[in-house]
Amino acid sequence: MTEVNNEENKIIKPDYCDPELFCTALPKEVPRMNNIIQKFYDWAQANSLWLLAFGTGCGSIEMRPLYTARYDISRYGIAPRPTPRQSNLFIISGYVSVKTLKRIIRSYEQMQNPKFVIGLGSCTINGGMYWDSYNTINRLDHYIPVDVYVAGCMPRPEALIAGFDELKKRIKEGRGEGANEYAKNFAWYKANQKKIIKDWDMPDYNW
Amino acid sequence: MKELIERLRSKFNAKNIKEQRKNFVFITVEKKDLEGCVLYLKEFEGYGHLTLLTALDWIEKDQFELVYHLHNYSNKTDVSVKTFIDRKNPTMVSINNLWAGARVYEREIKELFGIDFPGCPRVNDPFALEGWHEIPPMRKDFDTKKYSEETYFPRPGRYTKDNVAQMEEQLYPVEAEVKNGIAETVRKK
Amino acid sequence: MVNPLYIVAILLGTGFLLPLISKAGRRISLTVFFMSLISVSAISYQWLWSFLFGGQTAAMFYTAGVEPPLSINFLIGYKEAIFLTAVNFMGLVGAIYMSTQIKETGYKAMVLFLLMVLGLNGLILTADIFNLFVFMEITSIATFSLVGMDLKLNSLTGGFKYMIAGGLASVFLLLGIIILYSLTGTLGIESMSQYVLNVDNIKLLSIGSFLLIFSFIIEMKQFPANGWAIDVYDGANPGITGLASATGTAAVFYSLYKIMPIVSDEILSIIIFTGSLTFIASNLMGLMQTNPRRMLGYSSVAQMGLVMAAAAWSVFSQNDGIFFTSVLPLLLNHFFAKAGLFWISGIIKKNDYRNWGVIRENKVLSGIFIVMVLALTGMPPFPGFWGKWNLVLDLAANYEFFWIFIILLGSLFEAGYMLRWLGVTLKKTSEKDIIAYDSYKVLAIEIINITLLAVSFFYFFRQNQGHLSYYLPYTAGLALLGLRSLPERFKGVLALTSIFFYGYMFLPLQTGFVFFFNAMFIFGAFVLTIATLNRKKRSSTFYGLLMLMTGSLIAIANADNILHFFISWEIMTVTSYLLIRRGNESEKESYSYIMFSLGGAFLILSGFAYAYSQNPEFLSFNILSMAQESSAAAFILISLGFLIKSAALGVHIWIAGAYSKAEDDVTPFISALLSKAGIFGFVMLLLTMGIPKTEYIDLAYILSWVGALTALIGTMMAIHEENAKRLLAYSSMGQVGYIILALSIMSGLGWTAAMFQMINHFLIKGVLFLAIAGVIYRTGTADMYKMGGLIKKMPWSFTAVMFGIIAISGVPPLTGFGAKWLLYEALIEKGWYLQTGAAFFASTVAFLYCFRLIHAIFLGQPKNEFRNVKEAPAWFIVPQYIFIMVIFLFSVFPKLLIDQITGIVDPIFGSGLTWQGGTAITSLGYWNGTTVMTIVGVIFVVLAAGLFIKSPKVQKVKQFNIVFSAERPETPELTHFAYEFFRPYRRALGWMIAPYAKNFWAAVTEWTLTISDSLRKIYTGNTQTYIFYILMMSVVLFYVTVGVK
Amino acid sequence: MNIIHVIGFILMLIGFWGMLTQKNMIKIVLALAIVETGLQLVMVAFGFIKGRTAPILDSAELVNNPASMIVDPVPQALVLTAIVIGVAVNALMLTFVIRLYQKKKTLSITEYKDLKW
Amino acid sequence: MDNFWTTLLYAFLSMFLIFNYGMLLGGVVYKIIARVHGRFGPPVWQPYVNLVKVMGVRTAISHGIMFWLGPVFRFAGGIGLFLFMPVVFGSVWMQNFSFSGDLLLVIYFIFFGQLGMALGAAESGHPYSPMGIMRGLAQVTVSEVPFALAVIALAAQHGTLSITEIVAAQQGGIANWNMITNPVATLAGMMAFLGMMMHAPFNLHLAPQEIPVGPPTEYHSNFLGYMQANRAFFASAKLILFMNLFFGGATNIPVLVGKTFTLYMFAVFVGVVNPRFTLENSIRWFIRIPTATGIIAVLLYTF
Repeated sequence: MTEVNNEENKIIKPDYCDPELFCTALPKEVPRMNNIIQKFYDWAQANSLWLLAFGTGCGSIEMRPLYTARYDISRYGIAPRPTPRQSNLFIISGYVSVKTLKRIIRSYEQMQNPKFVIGLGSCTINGGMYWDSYNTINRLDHYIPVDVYVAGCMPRPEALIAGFDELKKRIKEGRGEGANEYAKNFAWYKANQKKIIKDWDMPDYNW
Repeated sequence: MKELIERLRSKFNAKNIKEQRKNFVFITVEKKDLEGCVLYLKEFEGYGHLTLLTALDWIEKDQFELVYHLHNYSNKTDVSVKTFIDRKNPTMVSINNLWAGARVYEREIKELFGIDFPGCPRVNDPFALEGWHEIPPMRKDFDTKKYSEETYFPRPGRYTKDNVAQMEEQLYPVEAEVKNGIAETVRKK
Repeated sequence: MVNPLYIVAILLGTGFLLPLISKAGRRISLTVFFMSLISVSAISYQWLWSFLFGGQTAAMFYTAGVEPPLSINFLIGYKEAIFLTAVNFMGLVGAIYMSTQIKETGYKAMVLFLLMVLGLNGLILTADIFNLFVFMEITSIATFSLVGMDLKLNSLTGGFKYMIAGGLASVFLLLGIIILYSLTGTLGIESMSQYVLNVDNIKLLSIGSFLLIFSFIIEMKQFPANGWAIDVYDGANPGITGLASATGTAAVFYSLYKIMPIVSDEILSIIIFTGSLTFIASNLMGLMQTNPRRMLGYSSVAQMGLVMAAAAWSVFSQNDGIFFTSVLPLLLNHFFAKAGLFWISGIIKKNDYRNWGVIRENKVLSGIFIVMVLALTGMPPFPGFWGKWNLVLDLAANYEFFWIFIILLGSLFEAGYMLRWLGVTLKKTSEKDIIAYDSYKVLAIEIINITLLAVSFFYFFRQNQGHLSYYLPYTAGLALLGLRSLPERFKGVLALTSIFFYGYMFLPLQTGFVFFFNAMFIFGAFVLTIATLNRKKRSSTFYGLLMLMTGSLIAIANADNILHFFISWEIMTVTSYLLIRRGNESEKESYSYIMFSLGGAFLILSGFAYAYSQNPEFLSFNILSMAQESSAAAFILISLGFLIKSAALGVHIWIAGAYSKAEDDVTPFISALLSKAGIFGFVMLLLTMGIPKTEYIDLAYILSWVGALTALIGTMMAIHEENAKRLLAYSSMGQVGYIILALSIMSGLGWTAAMFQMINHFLIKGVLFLAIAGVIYRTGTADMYKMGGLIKKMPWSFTAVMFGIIAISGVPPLTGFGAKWLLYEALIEKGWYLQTGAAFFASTVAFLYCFRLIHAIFLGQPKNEFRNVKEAPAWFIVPQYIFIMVIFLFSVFPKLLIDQITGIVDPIFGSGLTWQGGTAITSLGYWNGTTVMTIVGVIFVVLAAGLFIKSPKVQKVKQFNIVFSAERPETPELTHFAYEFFRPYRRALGWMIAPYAKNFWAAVTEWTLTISDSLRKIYTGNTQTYIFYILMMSVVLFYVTVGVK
Repeated sequence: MNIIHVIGFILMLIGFWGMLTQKNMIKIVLALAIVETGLQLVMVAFGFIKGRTAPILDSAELVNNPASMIVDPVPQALVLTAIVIGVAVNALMLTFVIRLYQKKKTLSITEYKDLKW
Repeated sequence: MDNFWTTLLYAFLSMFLIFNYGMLLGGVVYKIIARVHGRFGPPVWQPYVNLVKVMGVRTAISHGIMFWLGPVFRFAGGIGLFLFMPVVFGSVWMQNFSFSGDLLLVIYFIFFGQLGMALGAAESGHPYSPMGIMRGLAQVTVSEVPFALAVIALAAQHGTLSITEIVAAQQGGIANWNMITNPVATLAGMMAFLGMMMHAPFNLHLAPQEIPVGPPTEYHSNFLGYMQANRAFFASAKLILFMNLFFGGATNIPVLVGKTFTLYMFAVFVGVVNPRFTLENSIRWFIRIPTATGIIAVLLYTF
C-alpha cells in the first residue's frame, strides 16, 4: 500500500484559548434604564428588527418567502442582515446538531446586547423528529435564551410573522432581555453547552 | 455480464453472486482480493466510477460488511463488490489512490463505524461529529436513544403512540373502540 | 643636466655586468639591479623637474659627437621627460613587484628586465626612425623572453603569437622606413617631417608612410589584428603583463606620436578610425568576458585605441593643447590603473571575476581595487575623466559628433564590464580562500595607487584653478573616509555636525532656486542622517560615501558651469551606486542602476557638448541659453539624461530594484533627495534653455505626456507590488512624474505646483521610507503580506505612515492636496486637458497603493512571529516626526511655503497666484488651506467627542474576535487578506503595466551581448588566424587609404 | 624598380603564403625568415645606385671620394642590423617552438589554441 | 466671511435640513425599490427608526483605535464634503464654507471619509473588510476618471473651477444648463455618477452574499449609527454636486429637492433593473465607454 504524504494536508491549529488571539472577558449585564428613553429605544428595537437567519434545516426554505412580495416582512421594519454584529434578531430555523450548536453559540455571542432569539420549528423546542438522535439537541433554551418559539414542522411563513408580532410585543413590554439573562446565568448556560460540546475550541465568550 | 462474472469468479474467487437486475450484480470477495478486484474492474472492465462505499454492521456474525459500488459509464452496468472484515480488528486497505473521492467515504466510515483505513489522508479528522468520544455511533451496540436522553435534556411531556393504533383511532373510532373493548375484556378475563 | 645617454649606458652596462656580479651573490646583484633602475629614474626625474620648474628647453644629444644618420641621437623635450619619468618609475615599481620572482630566476631575468627598460627609454628618446626600429626590437625581444620565462604553456603560446605578430610588424616597419628613406634621404624624424613636403612621388610616399603607421597599428594592438595581444595579456605572468600593458604601450604610443607629423592627413584619419573602432569593438567584446585578465586585456587594447585616436586627432587638428589636456591624462589613467589591476590580478589568482570577493579580506587591496576600477571607467576626479571631458568638448567644438558618440558608447561598454566586476567584488561572498599576499607586490600596488591619486589631484587642481571653493561640500565626505576607523555613531555625529555647520554657514548666502534646493538637500540630509545613527555595525566607508553623496547633491545645486555640474553629477552617480551596492543581494539591481545612470550622464554630456559646439569659449550654463536657436537636439539629449535619473516611463526599470535593494536607511536618501537631482537638472535646463520651439513637434507637449504617463504607469505598477520598498519606489516614480508634468507647463502656476509637489514628495517619502525602514528593522522582511496588525506594536510608525499616505494621496487637509490643486489649476489654465485627466487618474489610483501599504503592514491580523516586535527605534521615529511637523506646518499655513516658491518663480514667469487673506486665488479657482484644516479639525474633534460620550464603555477585543461566518479563524496567515491584493485590477487593467520597457531593455542587453559574443569569436586562438587578420587588415587599410587614388 | 625589388617582393609573398598555410610551427618560423630575407633584398635594392660600388672603403680611390663612388651606405647598415635582429628573433622563436613541443609533443599550430575569445 | 458666527449658524441650519432630507430620501428609495419588486416596503421613516435602534444598542466592541476612529473619519468626511459646497445658488444661508476651496477640493474631499473608513474597517482584521475596500476603492478610481474628464471639460467651458461660478453661468433657463450646453460632458459625468453612488450595478463592494456588507462587516451600534447618519449627508452632498455641475444648480429649496430627487432616481432605477457587475467588468466598462465619452468631451475644448 502506498504511503500518502499527509504533510500538505496538515493544518496548524493555534491554541484555542490563546489570550493573545481571543478576548477572555466575560459578558456583563447592562441594566435597563427605567425612563422614557428606554421606552423609545424599545420601540425602535421592536420596529427595526434586523435578523440573522441561521438556516439549519427545512426552516431556511420556509424563511425565503418572507422577503417576497407575498409576505414582505420589510413592511414591519424587518430586514435581513448578513453579519451578527449588526443584527438584533437571531432565528434558529430547524434542528440543531452539536456541530451546528457551536456556530450558533458563537454567532449569538457576537451579537450586541439587546438581542432576541426565535426558535423556529419543533426541532428547536423538543428535538422534533430527531428527538432520539445521538447528535441533535432537544431543547434550544438550555443553550441560549430563546424569546419566542414558533411551533410546527415546519411552520408556515404566516406562523413566523405571528411569531414576530409576539416578539415585538415582548420587546415593547420590556421583556426582551435575553442578553442580560444569558449574562446572569452564564455559568449554567456554559455548563450545558460544554456538556455536549466535547472539543470546546473557543474562549468562554466569543466577543 | 455473464462473461464478466465468469472472469471475476476465476480471477478473484468471487462468491455469493447475485444478479439483482440484468445490469447489476452483487459479488462477494475475500478481504485480500478486494483491492485487486476493484482495480481490475476499474482498469480493465471500465468501471471507472465509485458510486458508493459504505459499511454494514453484522454484529451477530461479528463482522463488518463493506460495499463498493462501481458503475460503468459505457455500458451502463453496475457491480457491487462486497467483502467482510473482522469486527474485532476493523482495518481495511484504503483505495484513495484509485479514487480520490474514496477519501470522504473512508473518513465517514472511520468516524461512524470505526473502521480504519491506514494511509488515507486525513482519515482521522472529524467528519460530521466534532469531538465524539463515545463508541462510533453507527455500530449496533451503541444505544442512541439512551445517549440522547442522558445528554440532551429531553423536554418532559413527550409521549409516543403506536402508529397503527393512532391511525385506527383517528380514522375508524368505532371499530377501534370495539377492538379496545374486546381487548380489555380479554385482559380482564 | 645629466646626459640622457647615461640612461642607455647605465642600463646596458649593468646588463652586461650582471652575469659577472651574480657570481658574487644574489643580494649584491639585486642591489646593483635596483641601483641602476633607481639611477635611471633619478635622471628622468631630474629632467622632468627642470622642464617643469627650471625653464629647460628641448635638447638634442648625439652619440660620439657624430651627426645623424651615422649615429644614434636622442631628443629630450617636455613630453619626452614626462614619458621617460613615467616609464622608468613604472619600471622601478614593476621591479619591486616582481622582485621575489626576479630573485628566484637570477640574473637572466634582471638582464632581460634592464634590456626592456632600455628599449623603452630608447623608444621615447630616439630622434631617428631607424633607431626607433632597433629599440623596438630590443624591447620586443626582451619582452618576448620575459613573457616566456616562466615556461608555462599559456605563457609560451602567448609569447609565440606575440613574436609572430611582432615579426610581421617589424617587416612592415622596415619596409616603410626604407621607402621613406629612399624618398627623403634622411632618417631623422624631424627632418623627415619637413622633407616629405617636397617629395614628388606622392604614391610611394603614402605607401611608405602607410607601412610605417601600419606597423605601429599592429604594435598598438588595434582591432581586429589584436587577438594575439589579448592572448598575451591572458597567458603571461601578470607582472610582465602589467608592465607591458602600461610601459610598453606607452613607449610605443609615444614613438607613434613622434612619427605622426611625417604622415599625411589621410593616414592620420586611418589612425583615428582604427583607434575608435578598436575602442568600441574591444569594449563591446569585453562585455562577455569572465576572466578578469582577458577583461583587462580588452580594456587595455581599447584604451590604447582611444589614446591613439586622440593623439592622432591632436596632430590632425594641430591642437597641441589636446595632447596635455586629453591624451596625456587618458594615457596616464590607463598607465597606472591598468598596471595596478593586472598586478592585483597577480595576487588574486582567480580566473573568474565572480570569485573575486576574496579581495575584501584585504582592506588595502580592495580599496585600491575600487579606486582603479573607477579610474578606468573614467570617473572624476581621476585623470581619465578630464581626458574624456576635454576630448569630447574639443571634438564638439569641431562638430565631430559621431566620434563623441563612439567614445561615449565605448565608455559605456567599458563601464559595463568593469563595474560588473566591481559590483561582484564589493559584496559577494565567495568561498573562503587563503590568498598569499606578497608584501613586495602589495607595496608596488600601493605605490601605483598613491601615484595615481597624486596624478588625479594634479589634474584636478590644474583643471580647477580658482574654483576650489566649489568643492567645499565634498570635504566632509573625504574627511570621513579618512577617519574610517572611528566608531560608527561618532562618525554619524560628525556628519550631522558638518551638515548643520555647512547649512548654517552657507545657506543664508544663497538665493533663488539654489537656495531652495540647497535648503531641501541640507535639511533633508540632516534629518535623514539622524536615522542612520541607529547603525551599530562598523563600516569603514558608509558615512564617507553618504556625506560624499550629500555633498555632491549640494554641489550640483551650487554648480555654476557645466563642468562643475557634470563632475558633481558623476560623483553623485558613483557614490549612490556604491551606497546602493552596500545592500544585500543588490548586485543585479545596483548594476542596472549604475548602467542607466551612466547612460544618462553620457547623454547629458553629449547634450552639453552639443551646446558647447555652438559657443566653444565658455563652460557656463549660459551656453545653453545662447545655443537656443538650434538647441532642440541639445535639449532632447540633456533632458533624456535627466529623465533617466528621474526614472521616467521607458527608462524606469532600474528604480524598483535600486530602491528596494539599498539598505533601509539609505533608501530615504535616494528617494527623498537623490531623485530631486534630476528635478534640479530640469529646473536648470528649463531656466537657461527654456523649451526650444521646433517646427514639427512641440517638445513641451511631449515632455508633459512623458510626465503624465510616468505618473500614471508608475502608480499603476506600485499597486501590484508585494514588497513595501518596491511599492514606494514606484510611488516615487509616479510622484516625480507629476513634477516633470508640472515643470513642462512653463508657467508661474505650473512651476509653483512643481516646487510644492517636490517639497511635498521630499517630506512624505522621507517619512514613509523611514517608517518602512523601522518596520523592516524590527520584522526583518519587506514583504507586506508577511506582516499585518503591527498598529498595536508600532503605533508611532503607524501614525507616521497614516499621515504620510493621507498627504501623498492628495486628500485634504494635508499638503498633498495643495500640490494636486496647484497642478490641476496650472494644467487647466494651460489647456492641457487630457494630461489633467491622466494625472487625475494617477492620483486616484494612488489611493490603492496607499491603502495597501498601510493595511497590509499595520492593519489586519498580526502574525504569530511578530507578536513580540517592539516599536521602531527612536532614531527612526524622531526624523519621521520632524518631517510630519513640517508637513503639518505647511498644511495649516500653505502660504508659508507657497510664498517662498512664488518669490522665486514669479520673477521668471510672472505671477499666477494671488492671495486674499489665507486664500490662494488663481485664474480658475481658490483654496484656503487654513480654513479647510480648521473646519475638518473641528468637525473631527466634535464627532470623536460625541462618539466617546455616547459609548464610553467599549469592550476591547482581540484579533480573532471577528465574525468569521461563525467559524473560528484558523491562522492569522489565512485570515489576513493582503497577498495579490488588487488582483481584479490587474485582470482588468493589467495591459497597462505589461513590461514593455523591461522587455525592450532586456532585448537591448541581449542583442548587445550576442553581438559581443559573436564578435569575440573571431579570436579563435589560432596563430594563423591572427596572421591572416594582420595581412588582411593591411590590405584593406591599404586600399582604403592609398589604393583609392 | 628593378629585378631585385621584384624578387624580394616575391620572396615576401612566398613567406606570407607559408605563414598562412603551413601548420608546422617550424615551417612558420622559416616562412617568417623567408619574408625577412625578401625584405632585406628589397631594402638593399632601395639603396642601390646603378654603377656604384659597395660602401666598403678598401681602396684609396674610394676613401678620397666616397660620395660619388659608393652606393648609399645607410640602407646597407640598416640591412645588416635587420639581419642581426632577425636572426636573434628567429632563434628565440625556435626556442619557443622547442619549449612548446616539450609541453604538448606536437608541432601543429592548431593544437595551441587554449587561449582564445 | 464677515461674520463667522452667522456662517456657522447657517451651516448648522443647512446641515439639519440636509440630514433630514437625506434620511427621508433613503426611506423613499427603499419604498420605491420595494414597489418595483411589487412589495409594500418599509415606511419612509424607517431610516430614523434604524438610526435610533442602532444608537440604542447597549454594548459595543472595538478592535483598536483606528477601528474606533474610522466612523468618525467617515462622518467628518461626509459633513465636510457637504460643508465645502454651495447648496442653493443665491441663498445667503445655504453657501456653507464654500469659500474654502473650489471644485477640486470637493472632489478630493470625497476620499477623506472613504480612506479613514477604510483604515478603520481594515483594523478589524476581518478579511472581508479589506476585500470590500479593495473593490470599492478600485471602482472609485476608475469611475472618477470620466468624472474628472467631465469636470475638466466644464472648467474649460466656463473658465473656472469655482462651483458657485459654474452654477451662476447656468442660470437663466434650462437652455443654459450644462446638460444642454455641454451634453457630452454631462453624459460622461452621469455615467461616472452611477459608479460614484455605488448603487447596483456597481455595488460589488457590498456583495451581501459573498462578503457580508463588505467594509463595515464588523461595525455595529454607535459606529454603525455614525455611518448611517453619514450616508444621509454624503449621498445628498454628491447629488448636490452633480446638480450644481450639470443641471443648473438650485435657486431655492423646492428646486433643490426636485432636482436631487430626480438625479437619485436615475441611479436607483438603473440599479433596480440591472444585475451586479463583477469588479473586472465594471472597471472595463468605466475605462471604455464613459472614459471615451469624457475624452471626447475634453477634446471638444482642446481643439
